Amino acid sequence: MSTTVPIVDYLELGDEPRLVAKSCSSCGALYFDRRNACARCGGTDFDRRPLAGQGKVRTFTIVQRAAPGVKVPYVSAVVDLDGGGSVKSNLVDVEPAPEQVTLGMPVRLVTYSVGTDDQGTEAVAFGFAPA
Amino acid sequence: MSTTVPIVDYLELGDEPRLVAKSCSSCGALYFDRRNACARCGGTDFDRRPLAGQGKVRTFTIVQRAAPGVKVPYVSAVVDLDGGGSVKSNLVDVEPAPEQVTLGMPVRLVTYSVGTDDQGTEAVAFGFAPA
Amino acid sequence: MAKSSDDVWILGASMTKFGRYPGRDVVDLGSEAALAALSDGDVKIHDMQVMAVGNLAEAGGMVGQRIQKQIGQTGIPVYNVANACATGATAVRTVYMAIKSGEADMGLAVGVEVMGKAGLLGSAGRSKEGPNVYEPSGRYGAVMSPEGILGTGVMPGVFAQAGMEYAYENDGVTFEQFAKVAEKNHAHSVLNPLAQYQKAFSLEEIKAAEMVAYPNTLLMCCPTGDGAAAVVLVSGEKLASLSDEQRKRAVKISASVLTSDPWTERGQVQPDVNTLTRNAADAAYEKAGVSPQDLDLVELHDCFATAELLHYDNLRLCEPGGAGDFIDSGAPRRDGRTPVNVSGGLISKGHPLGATGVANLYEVATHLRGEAGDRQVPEAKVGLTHVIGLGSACAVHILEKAAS
Amino acid sequence: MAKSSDDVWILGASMTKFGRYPGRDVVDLGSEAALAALSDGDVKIHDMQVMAVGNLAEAGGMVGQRIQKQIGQTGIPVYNVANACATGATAVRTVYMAIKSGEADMGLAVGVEVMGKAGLLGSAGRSKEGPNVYEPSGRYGAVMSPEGILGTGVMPGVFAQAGMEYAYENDGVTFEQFAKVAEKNHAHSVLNPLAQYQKAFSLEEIKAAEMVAYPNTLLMCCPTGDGAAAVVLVSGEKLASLSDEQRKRAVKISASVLTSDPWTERGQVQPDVNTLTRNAADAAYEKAGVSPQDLDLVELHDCFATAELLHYDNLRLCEPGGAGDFIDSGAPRRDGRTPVNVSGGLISKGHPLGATGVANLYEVATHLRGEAGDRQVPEAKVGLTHVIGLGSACAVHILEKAAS
Ligand SMILES: [Zn+2]
Ligand SMILES: [Zn+2]
Repeated sequence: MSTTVPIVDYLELGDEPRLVAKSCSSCGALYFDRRNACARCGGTDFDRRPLAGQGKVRTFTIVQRAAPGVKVPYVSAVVDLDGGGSVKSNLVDVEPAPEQVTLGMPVRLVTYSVGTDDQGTEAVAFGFAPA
Repeated sequence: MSTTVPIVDYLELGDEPRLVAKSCSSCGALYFDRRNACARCGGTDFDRRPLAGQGKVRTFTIVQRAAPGVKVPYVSAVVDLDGGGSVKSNLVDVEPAPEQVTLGMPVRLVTYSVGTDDQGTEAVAFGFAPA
Repeated sequence: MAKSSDDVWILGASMTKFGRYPGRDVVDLGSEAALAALSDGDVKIHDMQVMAVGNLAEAGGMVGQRIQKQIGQTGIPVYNVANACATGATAVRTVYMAIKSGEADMGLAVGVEVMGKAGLLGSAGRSKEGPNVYEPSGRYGAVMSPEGILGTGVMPGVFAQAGMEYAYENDGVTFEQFAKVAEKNHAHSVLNPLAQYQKAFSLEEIKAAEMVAYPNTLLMCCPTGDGAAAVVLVSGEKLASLSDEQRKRAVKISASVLTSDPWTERGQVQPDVNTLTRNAADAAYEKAGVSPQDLDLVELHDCFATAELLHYDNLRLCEPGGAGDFIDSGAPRRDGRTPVNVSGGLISKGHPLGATGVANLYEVATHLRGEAGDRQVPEAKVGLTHVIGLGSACAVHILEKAAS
Repeated sequence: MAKSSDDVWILGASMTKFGRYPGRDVVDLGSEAALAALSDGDVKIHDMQVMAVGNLAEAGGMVGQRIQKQIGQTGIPVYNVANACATGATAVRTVYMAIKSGEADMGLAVGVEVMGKAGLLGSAGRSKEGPNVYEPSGRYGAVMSPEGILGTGVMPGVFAQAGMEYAYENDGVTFEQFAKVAEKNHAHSVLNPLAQYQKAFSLEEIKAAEMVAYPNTLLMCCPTGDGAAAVVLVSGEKLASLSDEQRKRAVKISASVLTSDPWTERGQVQPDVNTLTRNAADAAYEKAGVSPQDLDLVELHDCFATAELLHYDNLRLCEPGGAGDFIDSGAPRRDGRTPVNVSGGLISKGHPLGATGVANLYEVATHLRGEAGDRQVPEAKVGLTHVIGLGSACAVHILEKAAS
């Protein structure tokens, strides 16, 4: 029996994996990191807000040269999620070539394993595939 | 046949080891390090100036706790050399105890081996012993 | 143009040639630039009442005082500052504020960096020591470095994405247009003896070079290198007491602005390099009473070709959304309407991080003095410098030739 | 005491308890202090027009902007500064200059450090990787680390030697007199809930503690620790527009001075911690129109007991050469003539490097406001803060209670 852990804590695993942001209770600004206060309005209360699993590619690059240990090439992209929230991740199931990626193209959240540690725990990452 | 190298370049080895300072040609300020200009007057010309091998202890401490790799206890001191120049080094041939070191006590320059590298080169350091 | 006593002026300026200096440290290069700037301004370190030094690699290492210990320990206040790639400009602003506040009438700002062969790719590798056990850590509870898995956060990719975002918002900017920026800057650098590289490349060579992060090829990315630059600043009141020759060569700082990035929707995942640049530029234009059309030359932060293109728009050098047309038109070439990066820019002149924000003041000041030799922009009277560091900090300075 | 519009005031001040905070980073602690200082001044981050942040361990790491991203990204200029143990005070001075220069009327200065269990002994060991071949390197052409061979250059020893030099020049200061300084500060800390340690020790315990570098025993050396402090500064003109309550609690900065060490004969081998402190103090007294006799309390840089003793003399708190007598007389005790380090000082309150120079402003301001609780110095109206960082930088501030 193996256990899984999300690569970052704003990825929620389960039957339908999803991204969950912290939403400022005062102004609605969305964050993914541990917060001390809201960078927009200064508020200190936050609500959990699950985000949509669909969105559009706002920008991308194809990384061909990287630090040792980072596998290239890959497509990095910023995705504007339907209903609010922007997130950065790799595009998957896409050939890493400029003509294969279109600005504005619709994508959907997917998850996949990125490794297993010495205790058998599997790390799960997210990416976006063409919708 | 072994060769020797001084621990720092302002120590000149030979029959009578001595410390050699850089002296500002304009104002006479003394330095031990590689210089870009004079910190006192801004001059950029320097002469070599050998310093005396005798002096007096201006201040000291007895170091009992140090980073790993530094042998304790030892006596660190600043010595005012006769005729000019102040230098910092260990006091040697002195028991590392407060009552054994006197502020103002006369000392003389001595040299000793502090190691041999993989090519057989011996590093020579300097210190000060009671005169 | 009155020499108001409220203004702050550049009295002396210098930069070392950018390049690789094995065996020389941050103190050697910083001292060389500092001494040259003092000599250029015909003043001495003993005339300085404040000093600020920008260096990133040894930001906590008292670089300012170490330089003082080499060129003159006079007891004046020293500020060691850091602001990513805006570090050098931040040092300049610190001296500027000291003069504006009345605490000093003359001061020295130095920017210096020794990078050796360090790359801009970071070291995000997932090599591990000891047993490998996933433990959430940091502000995102990450169990491993997300670089290359959750996209990229290192510079070539970040600025590539910034360029593609501009393309998305403005109905397409082509790979070729981005490449033209690099072609221009490499061509400019041929005339700059202080540039790290002085080699022209054809558009085809640039496009065919190894891809780093699409659309930036290797020839569209700044190199790493070592170097330093320094300026001596003086109050208008003090300047009035100096020699004719000093006053004639003095360059007025008509605006000096530093900004950080305000909150934006996507800023946490894709650094917004635009808003803080627009804010800085708009404030600088207003303060100087100068419009973008008045600029005779601009040195802007082309860490990557994509970045320069964005900043045409951010600095209002082109019509809104028209950065692609702007490069196509030839306007930013040395003989164009608004010459941009006639020094060769970061892409070819080099980018020793802490030095960059001072070196671009040196470049513009040199043109305003009419001392830029082969690369001189004729009749240059007003220029703008811009740097941006991720994190973020942006500095914009507007310089004007002394009325003679 | 007129609220001249030229003056700069402390509107809000805060510090975290100093100690060990595993799991909290520099941004957490800096944010906590910043938010508390804003709240203390009854203002918001959106009211700030400039921000300066002092941190040493991540001096090149955009700590200021990272704190902004947690508490409010408003686009204002951020200065990340470093000046050894005077880092926090340098951040304060930077905001002070921004206000003095007219660029801002309100600003935030934060000092923060996360040291964990890092020691003050450095890592000068001569462990080698690969083959061991002597190669002269660095500015002294050294073939190995000279630490422990050519004397000591790390802090406990440097400040021990500074103390013994004072003893030499002033006909003997005894081990017991140095130890009394630590006895006093540990005793003071018992009343300060924000101190890292709140434990009194007898003179005998202090003298018998493990010797670190004679004459400083372990109980005469500051601990390492984590913490942050912040102040909100405001111009006199802006302050006049704020509420009665804000004005009543505001504390005037009557002098703010930063110095570096001028050239002295022995400075290259034994850092001269005296001249720059004397220069800073003398300039501050002159600027504030205050004499040492006017001081109701002093927070000075007692990184080691030997250092505090020297600074009695450097700050003119005692007769020249009379620092030993001064501690013997009880004058620097909380109930003495010139209470020194009633917070417990670095020795007991703790010394998170970047935070220290801001925390001592918090301490003095708290007494001037009459809000120091059990450790309150009665009727405190004027106070002085002092920090010194090796390398070197010294900051002195003189604070005065608002006329009510
Ligand atoms: Zn909010
Ligand atoms: Zn000289």
